[in-house]
Amino acid sequence: MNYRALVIGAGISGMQAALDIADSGYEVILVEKEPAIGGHMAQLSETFPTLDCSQCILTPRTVEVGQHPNIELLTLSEVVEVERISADQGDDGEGQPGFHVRIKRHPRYVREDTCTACGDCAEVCPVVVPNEFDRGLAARRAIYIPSPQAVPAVYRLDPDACLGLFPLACGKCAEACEVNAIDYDMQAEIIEEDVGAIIIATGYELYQDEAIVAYEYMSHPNVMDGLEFERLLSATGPTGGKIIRPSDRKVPKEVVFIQCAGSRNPEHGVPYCSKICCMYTAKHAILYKHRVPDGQVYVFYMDIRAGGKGYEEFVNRAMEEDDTVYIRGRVSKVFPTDDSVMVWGVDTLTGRKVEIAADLVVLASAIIPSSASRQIAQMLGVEVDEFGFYNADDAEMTPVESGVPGVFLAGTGLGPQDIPETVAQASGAAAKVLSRFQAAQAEERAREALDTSSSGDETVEANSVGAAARSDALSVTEAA
Amino acid sequence: MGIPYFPGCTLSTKAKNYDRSGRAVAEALGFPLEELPEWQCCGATFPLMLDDSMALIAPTRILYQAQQAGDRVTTLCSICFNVLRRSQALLDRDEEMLDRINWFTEEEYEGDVHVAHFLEILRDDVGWEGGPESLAERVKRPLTGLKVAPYYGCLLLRPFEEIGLDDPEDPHILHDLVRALGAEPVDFPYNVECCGSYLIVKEPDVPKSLAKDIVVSAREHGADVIITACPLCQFNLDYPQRETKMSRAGEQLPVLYFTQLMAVALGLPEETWGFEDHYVDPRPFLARVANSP
Amino acid sequence: MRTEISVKKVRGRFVRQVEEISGQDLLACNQCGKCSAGCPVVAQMAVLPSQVIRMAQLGMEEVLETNTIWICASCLTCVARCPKGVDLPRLMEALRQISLRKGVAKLDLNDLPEDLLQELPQLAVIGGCRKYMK
Amino acid sequence: MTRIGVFVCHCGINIAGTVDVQSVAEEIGRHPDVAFATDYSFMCSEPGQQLVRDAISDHELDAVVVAACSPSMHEATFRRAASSEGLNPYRLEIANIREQCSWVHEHQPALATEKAIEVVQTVVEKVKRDEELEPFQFPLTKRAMVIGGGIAGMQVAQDIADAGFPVVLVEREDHLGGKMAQLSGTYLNFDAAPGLLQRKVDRVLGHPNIDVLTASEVISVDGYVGNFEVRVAHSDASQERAQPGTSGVDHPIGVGAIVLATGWDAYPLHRLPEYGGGEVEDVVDGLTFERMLRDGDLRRPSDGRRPREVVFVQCAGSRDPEHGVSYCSKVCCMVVAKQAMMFKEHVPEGQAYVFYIDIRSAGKGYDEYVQEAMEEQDILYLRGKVSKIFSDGKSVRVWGVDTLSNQPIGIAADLVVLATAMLPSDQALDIAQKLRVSADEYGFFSEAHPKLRPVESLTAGIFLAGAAQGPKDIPETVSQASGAAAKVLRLFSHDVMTQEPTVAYVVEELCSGCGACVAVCPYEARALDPVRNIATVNAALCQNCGACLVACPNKASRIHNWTPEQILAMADAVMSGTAEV
Repeated sequence: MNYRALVIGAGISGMQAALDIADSGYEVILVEKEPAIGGHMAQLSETFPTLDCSQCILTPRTVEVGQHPNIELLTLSEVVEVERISADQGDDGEGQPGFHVRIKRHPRYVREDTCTACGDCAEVCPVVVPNEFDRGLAARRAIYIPSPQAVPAVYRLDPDACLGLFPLACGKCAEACEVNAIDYDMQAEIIEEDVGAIIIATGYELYQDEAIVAYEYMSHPNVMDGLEFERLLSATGPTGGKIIRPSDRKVPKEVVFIQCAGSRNPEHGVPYCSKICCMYTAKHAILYKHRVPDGQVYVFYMDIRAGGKGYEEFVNRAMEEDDTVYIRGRVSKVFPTDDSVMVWGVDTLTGRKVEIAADLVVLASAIIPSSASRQIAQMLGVEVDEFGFYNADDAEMTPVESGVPGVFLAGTGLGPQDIPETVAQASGAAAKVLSRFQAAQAEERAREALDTSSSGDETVEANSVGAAARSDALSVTEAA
Repeated sequence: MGIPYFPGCTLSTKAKNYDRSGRAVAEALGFPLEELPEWQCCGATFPLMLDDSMALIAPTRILYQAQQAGDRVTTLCSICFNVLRRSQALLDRDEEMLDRINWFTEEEYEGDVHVAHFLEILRDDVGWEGGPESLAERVKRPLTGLKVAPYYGCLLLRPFEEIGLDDPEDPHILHDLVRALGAEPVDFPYNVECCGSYLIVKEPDVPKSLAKDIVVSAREHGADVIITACPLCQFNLDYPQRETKMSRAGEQLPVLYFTQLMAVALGLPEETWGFEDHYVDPRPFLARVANSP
Repeated sequence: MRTEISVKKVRGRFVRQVEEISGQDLLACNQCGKCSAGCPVVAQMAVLPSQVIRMAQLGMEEVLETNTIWICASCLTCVARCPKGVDLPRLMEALRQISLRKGVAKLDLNDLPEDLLQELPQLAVIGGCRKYMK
Repeated sequence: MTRIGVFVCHCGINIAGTVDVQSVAEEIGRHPDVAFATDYSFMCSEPGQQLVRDAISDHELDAVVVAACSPSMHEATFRRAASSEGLNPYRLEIANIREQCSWVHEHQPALATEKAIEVVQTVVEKVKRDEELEPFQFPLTKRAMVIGGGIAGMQVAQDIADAGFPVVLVEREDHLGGKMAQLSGTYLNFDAAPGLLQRKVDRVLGHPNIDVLTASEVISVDGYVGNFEVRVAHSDASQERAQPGTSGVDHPIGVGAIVLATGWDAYPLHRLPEYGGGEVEDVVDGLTFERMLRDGDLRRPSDGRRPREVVFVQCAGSRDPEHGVSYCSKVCCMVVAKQAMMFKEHVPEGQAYVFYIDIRSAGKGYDEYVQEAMEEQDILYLRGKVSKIFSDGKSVRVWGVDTLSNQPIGIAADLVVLATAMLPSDQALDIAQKLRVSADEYGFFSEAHPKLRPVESLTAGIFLAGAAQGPKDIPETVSQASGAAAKVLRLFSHDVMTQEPTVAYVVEELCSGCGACVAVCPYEARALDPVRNIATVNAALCQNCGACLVACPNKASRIHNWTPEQILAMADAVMSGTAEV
């Protein structure tokens, strides 16, 4: 067996799984389709329920991943083909098969080992397009780095936005680059690797369809989704953390949050609950009030789902300390007014229809699986549900096993879940890989050592060394 | 040794039988009630608004009057007890308020009179059973066979944080008393449900329907008699039985003050019982007990 | 009819008045309804006790028109069981006070049947006057 | 003569936007011990690191200061780079001029520059006096102990054992399976769950690498990560152990890692007096109802009648900071939906009612599951908390409310099931004390970081799994338990433990053996050598806190590379100001 693992997706769950495996001494190939790692967590302002700055707790991880000697990081890359390879010689009937994978690495047009991220290229680039990292709330150039803390800290040339590569139409960036890192002739390459296990951690996207189009999402600038609001809140975001509404850059004073925007809506959206919105909406309410103390927050909800350590207390804090008015009921209609938007909803507790003239509306849009999930699932023989979330073999008893030997699952690709659950689960998937590798290695060693000594000796030796080293501590114990 | 006593308005007028039986019982148990030389109405409701301290003046003045007499004061009426105990708790935690009231009244209430309900003195000073001086030992005429439904109502128990007399959901102080008197306490689910209180003056139908639920429940659980510690509960439970269909013989339940039951059990003279002031005459029910040796 | 909600209502004068007189944080209530479930006089109320808080949370002054605030007998069953420690009787009192201070009187002793008035314990009359009259 | 190199990072505009990095480099370059000073846009980038490496050889540097971000970010990065050029890594120090300077003095660039210079000067004084050190290494026992044999503990044990490492699984009861063994079924596997659990139990019992100690409890724990000593007592001596060879109470068991999977206990019924808890026979808790379902023939306790009207009350004790616990117990909404459906399976003509505040069915397929309970099984959900439950002799009266129709509700039920709160196991606090792990106010073990380190305790080598850390359902528990196993496997992938050498040590000639350091050490890293009568330091336990330095009357306690001389020199550098360099 090949004792290397492939991790698909370098969001928080893919990174966690990769680090757990790599720290245990095995090589990991970490494939990420975006130009930088960190996933959605890198976009968040602060995290519930402790309000830790997301970037601050994430960057050490991204740096660690970027520098780990056992992690080969392939950004702008996707797995295009996976071939099951038969078991090595000496395998038992069940087999410990490995995989032969082909990874397509898209050209960055900037050499990763040369670029110093000085930014001279972007300064001279004449093309301005919306910045995906800021969810379109700010602009970037055709050559850009997604965020200042991006890992790898390397610029990327966006071939779709660039004035023209073939034939070269502009070339200003290459002229500006002192270290000659820009290579317009860079081609996509296919990297072939053999691995012994695969973890799929492809994450989520936000729903952008019918159910929220009805709430004027996409048509009104002052209606945005949760990730956009995260960028507004973020100190490294387009406004430096200042809350202003897009239409006229005024500070919004009446802010309506609509939960279950697309979720729990089998007719027009998705039937499932997206699980994390209740908590991040409470967080948004709190953070908004910290920035706009004289503002008022309203939250339309169906059920407040605050199951988790300190979560209930966190929602209570949003209500009691930050005066968030929770309104139990759905919003029926959002429509533009002269000033901003009107929200028509209901308060099922008084039985009254309510209307709020909102300055800003934030939708807690449904979590949907990454668009690549079906294709990846098909490639690996993993089942997906009707929405494209991967199915575990048995969601209860084997929640991180895919049913395909050697293929494991982690994170929101399995279904909506929050960061701690994702991180624990990613470690869980890593455990399966480690068990698989270590068991196979032990077996190999046992076979090799068959002639001379028994495999048990090693353990005995380790233990006796341990016992000797404990004598200090032991004497303290006896005295106590 | 005597104990300073605040009777309150109702016990001086409409509920004289409560006052009389209470004094007789206390005397017999060796702690005669010493009525405060000067007192006025407590206000009958503990003020629940925070922006008006006028309503605290009356209870504070009573506490001041009690302070002249000793370090504690007792009441029989649950409502007076509630008002005084809560006022005391408030003044205890809010020194500023205490100063302000003292400034209004030009009296120096120092803020540490203990307000004890009569039941508390029975429980803590006399004791129910066991000791030679305990209540059970003083009983001359055990109420054997009598099934008594203790009705606690609201203000004797709530709010627990300030009253702290007994478990607000599952109280037992009156149960213990009944047991000490040789009778059998009847547990019934309505024993902490409200009687309707002062709604009697505005929506008389409300207490009437509540009384029905309470009395019927007690009867269904086999009670011969209901006891209470509150003159308003007593009235609200007793008065409607006069006119409703509950008044049919056999369906009525007399509503007594616990002190009346004690007076019987302790073998005190009949004039201390005060049974004549009831709408449902308790005498037939108690006849067999009272007449037993 | 839609009920208009805005910061002028939910953090408006009425809400602040209610919070100040009652000493309660209205938004601490998460509308579990336990108060309504246990209220002994709920049968006579046009809106539930929990709805009274709800209306107050939303700054709906028409809560003063409900009979609920006058039916409440301050028996304290609700606050004894409230999971969030919201003192609903104090809130009811605040609403009554706001009404009474506007000159609304809910009780005229002359309306009472003479026979009842003769029989009533003093504290019922005093309590009634305190709750229903300025 | 020391030859120090100083490298000042711009960190893009993060530092350079506020601090004049060139003048910091220039100023510090005048220090007599600084042989080379420069600035660069991103020191942590590969070219930046190369700059450091080149300078070490070109300028024969014997110490390096990198003025950049917090050492928690990149100290390891630069120390790696330095050692690749043969410099002892402990002769490289980070001066934090970002978090502690440029970020907090954004609006005072001139003062920030001045401060940055002083910060770098102090670190130059420190690094000048740094010793060359080597990390400590000590042996590692590659055996794990898992405390708690419920689904969490079994999963951890299995994952570690599958990787080939021995595991000792300690369970207080005389059987494995924990609370899951008491369930009639689960919401995902319904009545197949008990069979699946049994398979897992069999697998654990039959695993050659797992040593199961049932009816056993942990008596004491000593030692530290890699080398714990655990004493376990058998509460029932007749219990046969699955495997001979592991020591019991007489001989401590040596393990390198411990996983706490002590699970949960149900909130006691008697703490719910208004619900007739403990008083009314036909008011039962969820686990009792599970047992009734498992018995097959559903009968109510009081008179053995088949219950037709069953009321489920959620949040019994949960979400009640006034009387119960403030947190949400997370699993009850789904458990109740399952129980109501199972009830309907047993009693098809029956009716189930569920009182709730919020339906918290967040999880894959969960919301759909509750919808099914409502739509297919006609289970009536009523939004409101129940206020009072009592027996009227015949039935159990439930007083509730429906806040949506605004009606007070009364139900004469045959049986009431309370979804009582999940509390941590009653042994949790005791275990927390013995293992010196922290727990929250309720007794749930605290994780090292709520977001990113959810399965690690704050004590090295001790990990957390399952409901012992906080309420969670079986799927979450199982994946989290595997997560805890990964941490153990990661630890066991090394052959020795290494520890930073910057720990306390004793200058033996100065030590009088007074024991002051032993008394103050919070980590039990200090002891007295009874023969030589001097204090000793267990380097593996020392956390470098400095308490012993303060306590020692003879200045015999010191910490490597944090000596009083260094600290005073740093203080002098600050006090002397910028101009005097």
